[in-house]
Amino acid sequence: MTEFLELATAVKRYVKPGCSVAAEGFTHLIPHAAGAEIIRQGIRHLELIRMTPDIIFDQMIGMGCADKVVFSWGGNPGVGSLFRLRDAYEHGVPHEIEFEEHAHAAMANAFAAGAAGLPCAVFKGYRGTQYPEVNPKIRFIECPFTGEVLTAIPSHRPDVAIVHAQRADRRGNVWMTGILGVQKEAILASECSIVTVEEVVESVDERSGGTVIPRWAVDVVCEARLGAFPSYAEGYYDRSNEFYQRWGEISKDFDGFREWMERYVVSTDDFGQYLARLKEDGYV
Amino acid sequence: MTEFLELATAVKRYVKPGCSVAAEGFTHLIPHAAGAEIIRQGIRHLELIRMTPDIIFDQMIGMGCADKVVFSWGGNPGVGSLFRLRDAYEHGVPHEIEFEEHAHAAMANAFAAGAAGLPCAVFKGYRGTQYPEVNPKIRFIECPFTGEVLTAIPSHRPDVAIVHAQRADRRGNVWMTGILGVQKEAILASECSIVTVEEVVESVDERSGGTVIPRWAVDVVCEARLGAFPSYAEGYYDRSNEFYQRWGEISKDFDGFREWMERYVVSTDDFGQYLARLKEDGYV
Amino acid sequence: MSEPAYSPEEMMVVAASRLLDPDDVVFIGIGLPSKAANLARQSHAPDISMIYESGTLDTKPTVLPLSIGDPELSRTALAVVSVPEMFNYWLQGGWIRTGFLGAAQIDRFANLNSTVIGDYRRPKVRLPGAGGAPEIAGFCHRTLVLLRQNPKTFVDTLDFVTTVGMVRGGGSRRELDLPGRGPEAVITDLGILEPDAETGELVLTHLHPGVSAETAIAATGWPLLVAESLDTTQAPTAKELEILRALVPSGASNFAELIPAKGRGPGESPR
Amino acid sequence: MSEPAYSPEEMMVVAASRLLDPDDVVFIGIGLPSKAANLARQSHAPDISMIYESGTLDTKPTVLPLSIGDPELSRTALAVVSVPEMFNYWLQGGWIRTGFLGAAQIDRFANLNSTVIGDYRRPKVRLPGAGGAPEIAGFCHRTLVLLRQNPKTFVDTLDFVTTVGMVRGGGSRRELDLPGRGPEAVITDLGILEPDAETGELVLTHLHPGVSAETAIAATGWPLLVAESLDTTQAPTAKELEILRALVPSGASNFAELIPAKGRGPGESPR
Repeated sequence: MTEFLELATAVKRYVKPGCSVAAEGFTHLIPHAAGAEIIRQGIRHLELIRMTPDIIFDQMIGMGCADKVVFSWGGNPGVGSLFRLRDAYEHGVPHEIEFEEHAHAAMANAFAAGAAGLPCAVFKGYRGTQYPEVNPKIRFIECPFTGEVLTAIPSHRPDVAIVHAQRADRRGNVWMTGILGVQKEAILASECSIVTVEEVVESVDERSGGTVIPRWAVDVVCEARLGAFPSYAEGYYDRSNEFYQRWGEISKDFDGFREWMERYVVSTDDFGQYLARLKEDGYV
Repeated sequence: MTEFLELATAVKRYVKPGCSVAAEGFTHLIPHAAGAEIIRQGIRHLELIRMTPDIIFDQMIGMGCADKVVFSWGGNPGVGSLFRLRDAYEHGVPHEIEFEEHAHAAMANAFAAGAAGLPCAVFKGYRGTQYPEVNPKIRFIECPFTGEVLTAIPSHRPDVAIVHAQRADRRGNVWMTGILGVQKEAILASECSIVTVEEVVESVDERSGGTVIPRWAVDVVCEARLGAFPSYAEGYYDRSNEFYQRWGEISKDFDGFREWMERYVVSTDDFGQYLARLKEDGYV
Repeated sequence: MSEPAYSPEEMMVVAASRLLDPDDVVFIGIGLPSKAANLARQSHAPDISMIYESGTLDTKPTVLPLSIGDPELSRTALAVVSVPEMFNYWLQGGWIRTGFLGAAQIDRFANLNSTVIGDYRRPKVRLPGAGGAPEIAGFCHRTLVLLRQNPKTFVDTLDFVTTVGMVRGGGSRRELDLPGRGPEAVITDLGILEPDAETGELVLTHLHPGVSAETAIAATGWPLLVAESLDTTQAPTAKELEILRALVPSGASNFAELIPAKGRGPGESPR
Repeated sequence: MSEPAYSPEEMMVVAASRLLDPDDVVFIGIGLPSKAANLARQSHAPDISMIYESGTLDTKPTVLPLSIGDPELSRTALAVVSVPEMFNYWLQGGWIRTGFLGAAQIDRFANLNSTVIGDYRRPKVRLPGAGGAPEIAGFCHRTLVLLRQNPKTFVDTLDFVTTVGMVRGGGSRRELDLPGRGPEAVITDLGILEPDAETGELVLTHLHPGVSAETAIAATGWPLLVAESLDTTQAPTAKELEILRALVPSGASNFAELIPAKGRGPGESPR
C-alpha cells in the first residue's frame, strides 16, 4: 500500500547509486521536482530511462548523475539541442556515459512489455534502419504462423519509476488526465514507484474523465506542487515554452550551466525554493 | 470516412456468407440488434468470433448462421448453460460447427495483436493446460534474450467487426463509456466495422470521460436504440438480468427455441418491433 | 448463545470469505467466489480491492452482480480498463494477490476442469470453458478454489485440464515458470483442503461443524489425505449470515423506464 | 495583382501544406511539418485529422504548438491515447494516411538521417535521434518530407540511416515488408522532388518561382535527376501567407497565475 513521504525522503530511500530509474511523462507531467531532488542529493551512477530526455535528464546528465541513458529522442522539443546530453555524447563531458538508443515505438513497447510481465516486446520496427547495427538489444524473430520477421527488444524493468500526476487521494490512488505517455506502463513495469502529485484530495475516480492507478500499484506518493515545471500539469498550469526556449542559453556552456544549477538547484532546499528563485530572477 | 446506414442495409452489404464476424462487447454493449438482423436476413456460413458467445451467439448458432465459432467462455453469465451452443457442440444441432477454443487472455491478446497489425500475439498463457493439445493455433516460442518460453497465437483479423456504442456524432466519431472489453481492438483489427449506437448527437469528445474512436476508423454507423438489450448501455439502460435468467427456459428445447425465434426475431421487421413484442408478452 | 442455522453452501461461502485479507487484492470469478468476496468486503475486509475480469478495478457493488460485467460493477469502480489491459498489465503483470475460482472438477493437485465432462470433441456436457481461469491461477500470487465436494467434482482424473493448480505435485509447478504460488486452499461444503508443502497434494485440514472426516473421504474420488490435527471451522456468525442473506443479486431492468424521453444534447453526459 | 513577398521557407511550408488532402489523416512531426499541417487545416483542409505522437488524435490547435505534446494539443483533441496505443494500434495498425517528417540529411532514395552527423559513437553533431520517424515512414500509407536543400542536407551517403524511404530503390522497399508506400514527395526551399516510379530515385519535378534547376542541382550532393517537364510551384497566395504568419507559437505560461489560490475539493474537475 502507498506510503506518503516528503520527496527528499522518498528519493533518499529509493534512488540509490546503481539504480535504473525511469522518469516518464511525455512532454506533459515530467517529474522535474524529483529530478532536481536527485541532483540536490548528488546521487550518481544511475541508469536513466526516458523516451525524451528533455530538460530533466539534461540537468541530471550535466550534473553527473548518469552512468547510462536509455532514450529515443534527445532534443529540446521545438527548440533544438539538449546541450548537456550532446556534450556527454560528443565529448564525454562531464564523464563518459553509455547511451542505449531506441526509436519511440520500441521504447513504448519495452515499457508495455515490462508492465505485462514479459521478458521482451514483439513489434514491427526498425526495418531497414541502422539501429540494429548499433544496438545489440534489437533482434529479430519469426512469427511461428506466417514466418514474417518481427522485431524483438528486451522489456524495460526499471528499479524505480518516477512520474508526476495531478492528484492522489488520501489512500494513495493516483489520478491523471491529459497526455499520459507511458506513465502507467512505467509504474507497472518498475520494481517500485514514486508518484509526485500537484495535490492530495479526499478521493479520486474516473467518472468525469482521467485515469486512476490504484494505490496497491503505487509505492510512494509525494506532494510536489508545480512539480512538473517547466513541463505542465493539465488543469493546473501550462507548459512554460518560454523556459524551454531559454534553456538553450542556460545550458549551452558547461561552466555557465554548473553555476546556474548551483544557484537554482544545488543551493536551494527544495523545489519550492527553486521556483521562488526562478521567479525572483525573472525566469517565470 | 463513416457512412450512416440503416442496420438492415449495413448487414446486407457487409455480412456475407463465408465472412468472419467479430461481434464484441464484454457483458456490456453487446450488439444484439445487429445479431438479430443477421438472423432475420438468414445469413449462413459465418465464422463467429466473440470472447463470450452470450445470448447473441446462442441465437445465431441455434438459427444455423455459424459454420465456426471462436470463443473463450461459452456460458450464460451467472445463470448457467448456453443451450444452443451446447447442443451444437454436444450433438451437432442444428448442424456440426467447428469450435476454436481459447482462454480470455489469448482472445484479448489476439484482438490486440490484430489491432496492432501483427500476425501473432505473444504472451504468457496456457501453461500446463490441455488447450495446446486441442487447439493447434497455440504454439510456443522462445524469448530471444532470456530463452523463456512464451505463448504465441495468431492475431484476429476478422472481415467485419460489429460493436454497439452509446453515441456517434454526425460525422461518425464514436463515443463509448463503461466496460469497453475488446471493442476498440475488434474495430481496429477488422477489415471493416459496423457500429450501432443508441443515438447520434451533434458532437462527441472525451472531455467528461469515455473513449472516442475517430470516424476514419469506422466504416458504418447505424442508429439502434436499445440495440444492446438484454445487455446494457451504461448511462442509457441497465442489463436485463431477468431476461438472461429467462433465456434458459426459452432456449433449452430446440423446437421451443425455434418457435420463439420465429415469433420474436424472424417474423418481426426490426429490433424495435422485436422489443415491442417482448414487451407485449411480458419479457421486459 | 444459540447457533444460527445455516446451509452447507452458506458455511462454504463464509469460510471462503474469511480467507481474504483485509487489504487483499482479489480477482473474482462469478458465482460463489463473488458472493464470498462481497461478504468479506461487507464484514471483516471493507478495504478489499475487488477486481472482475471485465476490467473493473476496486469495485464496490452494493448489490450482488449476476455477471462479471454488471453495470453495478463499472459504476462503482475506481477505474475501468480494457480487457487486454486487465489480462496483460494487471494479471500477467503480477499485481493481483488472490485469484478466487470455481470449477466443475478438481483433482488431488487442485488442477481444475471447467471445459468438458467426457471427451473434448464430443463431450457428455459442454461446460462454459476457460474464461480467465488459466491465467488467474497462473499469475495471482495465490489461488482460492470454491466448489462442492462429491465424487463427481473431486475426481481421480480430470476430463480436461483447464487450469493448473500444483500440476503433478512436487516441483512440477515451478517447472512451468508460473509466478503465482498456486492454490492455497480449496473450500468446499464439507471443509477446507490445503496442498501439502512438499508434495503439493491436497490434504483435508478443516472440517465444517458437524461434518465427519469419513463423509469428506467418501465425497472424494481419490484416497483423501487427512491432516493429523484436523481443525473445525468456526460456524458462520449471525452477523455473517445476515450480510450473506442480504446480498441480493442484481435483477431486471425495465428499459422503457430507463431510456430518457428525449435524446440528450451534445456533450451532455448521461450519467 | 501584385505578388506578395515571401521567404523560401514560407514557400516550402505552403507547398507542403497543399499536398495534404482535405480529408487527410496526418501524423505530424514538430517544426515545419506542424506549421504546414496547421496551415492546411486553416486553409483548404479544415477537416484534416491531425495526429501528434504524444497521443492526440484529431487535434485542432488554435496556436502553433512548440512541442508535440503541448497542452493546446490535448485540450483540443477528439481523443487522447497512450503512447504505446498510438504506436501500436494507430500507426503500426495502418490507420494513418500521411506521415509528415523532417530530417537533417536525405539521400537520393529519400532515406533520412536524424541521428548523428559523423561517426555514430563519437559524432561531430549528436542530433535528437529517431523519435517516431522510422515507424511513421514505415506504416503511414505515404510520407511527405520537408527539409532545406543544400549540400549538407542532400548528401550522397547518409551518416546514419534513421528512417528508410525507398531504401536502395527498385523493389528493395517491398522486400522490407513495410506496408506504407514510402515517400511521395520531398518539399524543399527550392522545389519538390518525387521518387521515380521504377527506380525509386528522387527526381526534381517542381521548382519554386524564381529558382533554377542549376541552383537545385548545385544544392544536391549527388547528380540530381530532373524531370523532363519541370513544373513551377504556384507562389503562396496572400491568404496562405496571412494564415501562415498568424500561426503564433504557443508561448510562456505564468504558473503562479494558473495555480488556484486554494486546493480544489475532492472529485472536482480542474478543467
